Amino acid sequence: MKLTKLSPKILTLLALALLVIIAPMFFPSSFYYRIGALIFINGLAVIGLVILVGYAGQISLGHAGFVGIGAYSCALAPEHLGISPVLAVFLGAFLSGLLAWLVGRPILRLRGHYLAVATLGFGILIYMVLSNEAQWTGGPDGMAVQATGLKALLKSMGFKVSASEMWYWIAAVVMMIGALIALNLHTSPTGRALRSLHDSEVAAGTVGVNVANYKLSAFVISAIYTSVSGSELALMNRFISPDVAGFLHSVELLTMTVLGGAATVFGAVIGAAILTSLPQVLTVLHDFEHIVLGLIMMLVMIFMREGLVPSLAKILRRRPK
Amino acid sequence: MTLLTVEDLSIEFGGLKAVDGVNFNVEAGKIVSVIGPNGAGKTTLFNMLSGLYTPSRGRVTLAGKDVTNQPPYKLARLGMSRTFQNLQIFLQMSVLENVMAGCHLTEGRHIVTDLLGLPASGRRTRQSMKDALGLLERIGLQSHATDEASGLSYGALKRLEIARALAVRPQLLLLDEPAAGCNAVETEEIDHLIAEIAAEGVAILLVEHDMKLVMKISDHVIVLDQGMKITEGLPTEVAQNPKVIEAYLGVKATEEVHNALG
Amino acid sequence: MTRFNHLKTTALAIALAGSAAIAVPAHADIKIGSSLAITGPASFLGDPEAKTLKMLVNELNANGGINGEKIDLIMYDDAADPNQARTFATRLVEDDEVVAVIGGTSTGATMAMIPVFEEAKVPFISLAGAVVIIDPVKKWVFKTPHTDLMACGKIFEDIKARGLSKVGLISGTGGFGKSMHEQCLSVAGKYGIDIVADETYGPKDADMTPQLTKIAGAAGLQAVVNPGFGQGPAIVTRNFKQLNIKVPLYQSHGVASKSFIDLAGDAAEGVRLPASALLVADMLDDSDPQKAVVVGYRDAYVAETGQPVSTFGGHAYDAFHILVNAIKSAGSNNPAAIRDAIENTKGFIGTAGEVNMSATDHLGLDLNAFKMLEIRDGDWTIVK
Amino acid sequence: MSELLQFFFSGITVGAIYSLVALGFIIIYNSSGVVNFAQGEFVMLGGMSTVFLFNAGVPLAIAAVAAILITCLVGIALNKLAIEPAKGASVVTLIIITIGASIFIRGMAQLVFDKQFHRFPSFSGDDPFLIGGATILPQGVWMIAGAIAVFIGLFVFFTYSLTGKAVLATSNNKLAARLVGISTNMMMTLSFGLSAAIGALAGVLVTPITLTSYDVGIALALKGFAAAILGGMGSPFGALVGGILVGLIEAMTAGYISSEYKDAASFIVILAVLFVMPNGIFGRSTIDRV
Repeated sequence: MKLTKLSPKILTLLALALLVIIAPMFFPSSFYYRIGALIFINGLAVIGLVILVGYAGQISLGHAGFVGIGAYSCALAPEHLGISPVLAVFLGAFLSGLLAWLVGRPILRLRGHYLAVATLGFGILIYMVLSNEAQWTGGPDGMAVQATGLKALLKSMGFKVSASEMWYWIAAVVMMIGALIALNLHTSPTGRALRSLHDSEVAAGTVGVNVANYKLSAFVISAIYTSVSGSELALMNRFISPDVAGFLHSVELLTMTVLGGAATVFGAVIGAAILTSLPQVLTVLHDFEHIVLGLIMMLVMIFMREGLVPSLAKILRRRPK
Repeated sequence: MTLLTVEDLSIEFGGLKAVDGVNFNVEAGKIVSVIGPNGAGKTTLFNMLSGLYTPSRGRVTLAGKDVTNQPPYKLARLGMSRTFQNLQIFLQMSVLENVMAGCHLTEGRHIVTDLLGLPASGRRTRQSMKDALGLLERIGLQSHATDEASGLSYGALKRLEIARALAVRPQLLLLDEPAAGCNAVETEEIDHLIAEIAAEGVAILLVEHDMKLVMKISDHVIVLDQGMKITEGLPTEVAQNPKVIEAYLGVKATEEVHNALG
Repeated sequence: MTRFNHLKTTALAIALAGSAAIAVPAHADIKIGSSLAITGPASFLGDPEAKTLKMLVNELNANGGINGEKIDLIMYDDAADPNQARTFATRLVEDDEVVAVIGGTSTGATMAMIPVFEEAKVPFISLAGAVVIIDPVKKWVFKTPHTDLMACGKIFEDIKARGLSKVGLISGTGGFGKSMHEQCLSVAGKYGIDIVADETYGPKDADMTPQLTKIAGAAGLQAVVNPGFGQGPAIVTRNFKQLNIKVPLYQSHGVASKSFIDLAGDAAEGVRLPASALLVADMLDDSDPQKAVVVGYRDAYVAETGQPVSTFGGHAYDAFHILVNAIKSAGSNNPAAIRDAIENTKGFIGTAGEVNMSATDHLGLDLNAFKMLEIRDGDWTIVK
Repeated sequence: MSELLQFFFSGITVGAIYSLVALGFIIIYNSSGVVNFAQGEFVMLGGMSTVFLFNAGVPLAIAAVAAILITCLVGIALNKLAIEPAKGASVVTLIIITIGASIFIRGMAQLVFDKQFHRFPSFSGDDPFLIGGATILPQGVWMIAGAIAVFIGLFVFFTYSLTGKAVLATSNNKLAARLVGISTNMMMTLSFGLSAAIGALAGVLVTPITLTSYDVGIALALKGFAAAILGGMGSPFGALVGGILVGLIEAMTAGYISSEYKDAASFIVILAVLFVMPNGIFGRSTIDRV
C-alpha cells in the first residue's frame, strides 16, 4: 500500500529542477535567461497564490499590492534606511506579512464576490499610494533601484555572467525553495486544515479548525511569497513602477494560478511559464495579440476548468486503459 | 452523568419560529434521537447546538460549561462533533485524508514546523495516518484509503463522515440522518456502528427518519413538531403517545412502528 | 505515473514557447528596434508613432535603403508597461541584436529600458516627454519630443506676457501629467508665477467639475494650466466651459492633435497650448525651413493612414530621420559609431524644430522650437 | 453652498454611470451567479458602435438603437459560446473566463474601430442648467434619468413579470426552476442579452460626457462591480444606490479632501461597509444549508 505522500513531492521538485537545468541548453540567446527568470519570479508569486486559492479556497484580486510592497521596499529601504537591497527583501516580506495580518482578518470574513471586491479595493489602495506619493516613489513613472552588488561580487570571484543569467539562477533557486515549502505544507497537518476549509468551511469548523485563523495564515503566507517575487523583480530590473501593484497584475497572477491548476505547485509554474512567455510568442501576431490571448484564456478555462496540469494529467492517465 | 443540557433554545428566521423553547438533556453513553415531521426544526436545532446558527434565546451547556454561541471549532475542542444531512465531505482529498483532517485537534497548530517540513511535522502526520487507518477499518473503508473521496458511494460517504467525526475524539456526537439514502445492509452497518460508539461512552444525539432504526437503538426519543418539543421519553412510550401519532406518525406509520417493535 | 506525465507536458510547453519565439524572421539588413505603447493607456500616442515608423521604413526601403542596405524594423508593443518594456529591450539587444532603438512611448517604459541600452551600448532615441530622460545626460540615450519642463516654461512665459501671475493647476495623475506637474511647480518661481490652486484627476475620470469648482474659488485666480494627456484634458476643457470660468485655460503639448479640438468642441475656443509647427503646417511662412518638412510628413501620413496627423507621430518621424542620417554619416552599422553621429546631429530640421545635439544636450531643441497656439473657430492659430 | 451643490451634481452624474454598469452586472448575476467582468466592454461597444455608425452618416437615434442591438447580440454570443459551455465551473474559473472575454472583445474593438478617443453630440445640446449657482449638463440629466428608468424597469421586471421571476428562480435553484418548466438556458440567454443592452445604453448615454475609446471598459467594470457589491449583489435598488454613493463619495472627496485620493476614498468606504455588512447595504445574508 503506497500511503506516504512523500514521493509526489520529490517528483515535483525533481521535475522542476530538471526543467530549470535543461531549459538553458535550448536558449538561442541570453535574452531567454530573462524570460526564464521572469517565469520563476512570477512562478514564486503564483505558488503563494496556490496556497491561498488552491489550498485554502480563497480568492484575491489584490495580491499585486504585495508585489508592490516587496518591490518598493527594495527600492526605498536602501535609499532611505541605508540597508542593503538584499536585506530589504526580508524587510519587504515582513511588511507584507504584517499588513496581510492586519487587514486579513476583517477581509477574509467575506466570501466569494464580496471577498473579490474587498481584496480588489485593498490592492488598489496600495497602488494609489505608490502612484500618488511621488516624492517617495517617483510616481507613475517609477524609480530606479540600487544594484545588489551581486554581479560585482561574482565577478570578483572570477565568475563572469550576464545579469540575465545570474537572475535566472537566483530566481530558480528562490522558486525551488518556495515550491519546497508549499509542498511541505500540502501534506502537513496545517495543509490539511487549509484544504479542508477549501471544500467545506462548516465541516472544517466541526473538526476543530479555527477557520478564520487558518484563512489568515494562508493570506499572510501568500502575501510573503508575492512580496519576495516583487523584490526579485525590482532587483533584477533595477527599476520599478507602480504598474506591478496594479489590478491588471493581480488578475495576471490569478490567471496564472488558475490556468495551470490552482491546487498544484507544478501547475502554478506551468501557468506562470505560459502567461509569461505568451506575450513574447504572440508578438508575431501583432494586432491579433490580444484576441488570441483572450481566446486562450477562455478556451483553457472552458475545456480544462481544473487548469492545464490536472486536466492534462487526467486525460493522459485515462488513455492507457 | 448529564453531558448536554439544552434549555429554552429558540431561533427565528424573519419572524418564523423555527425552533421554540426546546429543553432536553443527553447523558453520556446514551443514544438520544430527535424525530419529527419535515420542517419540524431538527436540523436547525443541530445547527444551533453545533454553533453554526446563533440562537435568539436559550442556553446550551456541554459538560457543565455554557457553550451557547460558541463557534464550531471551540465546541470541537470541548468534545462535540457532528455529521451533516447534506454531506460535507472534503471532496478534493483522498478518503484517508478526510479522516486525517478530523485528527486536527490532536495534531495541533504548528505552522512553521509544517512549512519547513521538520521531522515533527512528519511525525504528527504519521500518527494521524495511523489513527485514521484504524477508523477506516472500523467503518470498512480501509481498502479505499487512497481513493479520491468523490468516487465513493453515498452510503460510504455517510460512514466516512462518521469516521471523520470520530477522529475528533468526541464526548458527544451529533448524527444528522446517518442512514438516509442507505440500503438495508448499509443501514444495518450504521446501526451497529452507532451502538458500538455509544458503548464506548460517547453520547449520541441522532436525527433520523428511519423509524425502525430509531426505535431499535435509541435510549430516549425527543419529538419535535413545528419547532416545539411535543413530548419525550422511551421509544415505546413515545410511539404510544397519541399526540405524536396525531401530529406526526399518522395511521400508516403507526403500523410501521408497531411492526418494528413487533 | 502522473508525475511522468507532468514532465511530458512541460517539455511540450517549453518546445512550443521556444519554437514560436525562434520563428522571428532574421535578415542581414540593418536592424533597428522599437518598443512602443501600441496598445494600453498611451496607445493614442504609440499608435501614430508605430504607423509613422512603418511608413518611413517602407518608404526608405522602396528607395533603396541606406547605402544599398535595407532597414529591418523590429517592433514590439510594450503597452506602456515598464516591466514589459524592459523585457523587450533585453530581447532587442540580446536576441534581435539591433544596432539602435527608437521608442519608449511613455516615460516609465523609457526609464525602465535605459539601463539595458546603457549596459549593452546601443543608441536609444526615446519618444517620451519627461526631462529626466536626458537630464542628467546619459551617454546612449537621446530623445526628440520637447520636454515637459520646456512646455511649462513656454506656458508660463505666455501667461507672464499677458500680465498674469496667479495660476491654478489641474493635472492628470498619469505619468505624463504627474511629471509635468512637478516640472511646472519647480520652474513657477523662475517665471514669477504663483500657484494658487493645485488639483488632480484620474486617467479615466468622467467629470472634473469638483476640482475646477475648487480652483475657480481660489483667491485671485488668473489662469489655469492642465498638464495631462488622453481624454482628460478634453473633459477638463468642457467642464471649464460648463462652470463658466472666465480666466484663460492652457493645455499641454500632450493634447497636440486635431482630435482634441473635435472632442472638446466649442469649449476649446480660446484654449492655448505649446506645440510644434506640425499642427500649423499650412500657416508657416513659405520661407520657414520647417514648412517643407512638416507639410511633407503630414500629407504622407494622412495619405497612408487616413487619420489626422499628431505631434506624437512627428516625434517618431524626427527620431527616425536623426537615426538614418546618423547611420549614413557614420558609414557603418557599428552602434558606437551611430551613437557618436547622433550626438553630432546639427541643423536637422524636424517636425519639432531645428535639432542641434551635443555631448551635453541629447535633445537639441530650444524654446523657440515650440509655438504657442490658440484654438480659434475650431482650428489652430499661432500666437505671435 | 453652491459649491456643495456642484459637487452633488458631479457626484450623481458620475454615479449614474456606475449605477448603469452595476445594474448590468446584477442581471447576469441574478440569473447565473456569474460576475461578468466583460460588462464594461458592453458599455464600450455601445459607445464605439454609435460613434462609428454616426460618423458614417447614420442619424444619431438610429445609430444608438443599432449599437444597442449589436451589443445585445455580442452579449448573447458571449453566453452561448463561453458561459454555457462552462456550466458549473467555480467562481474563480468563471471570473477568468469573463476577463478573457473582455480582453478578446477589446482586441477585436481595436481592430474593427481604432485606438483614438471619440464622442458624438449631446442629445440636448451643451448649455448647462444653472441651479442655485451650480451647473449640470443636459446630458447629465439624461444619464441620471436613464439610470432611474433602467432601475424602475428592472424592478418591475423582477417583481411583477413572470419572466423576471423565472430569471430569479433560475439563479436560486436551477434544478427546481427546470422542474417547474422554466428553460434555464433561455433565461441565461435572455439575461445576457438584456445586460448587454443595458450596458450599451449606458455607453450611448455617457459617451457625450465621458468620451469613449476601445479601452474604457475595464475601469467602468471595476467601479460598477464595486458599486454593485456596495449596494448588495443582486438587488437592483442596491445597484442604483451603490453607484450613486460611489459617485458622491468621489465628488465630495475631490471637492473637500483630496482629488488625488478620491478613488481611494470610495474603496475605503466600500471596505468599511463590507466589514460591518458583509453582504452589502441591501444584500440578503446567506445561510449555510448543511
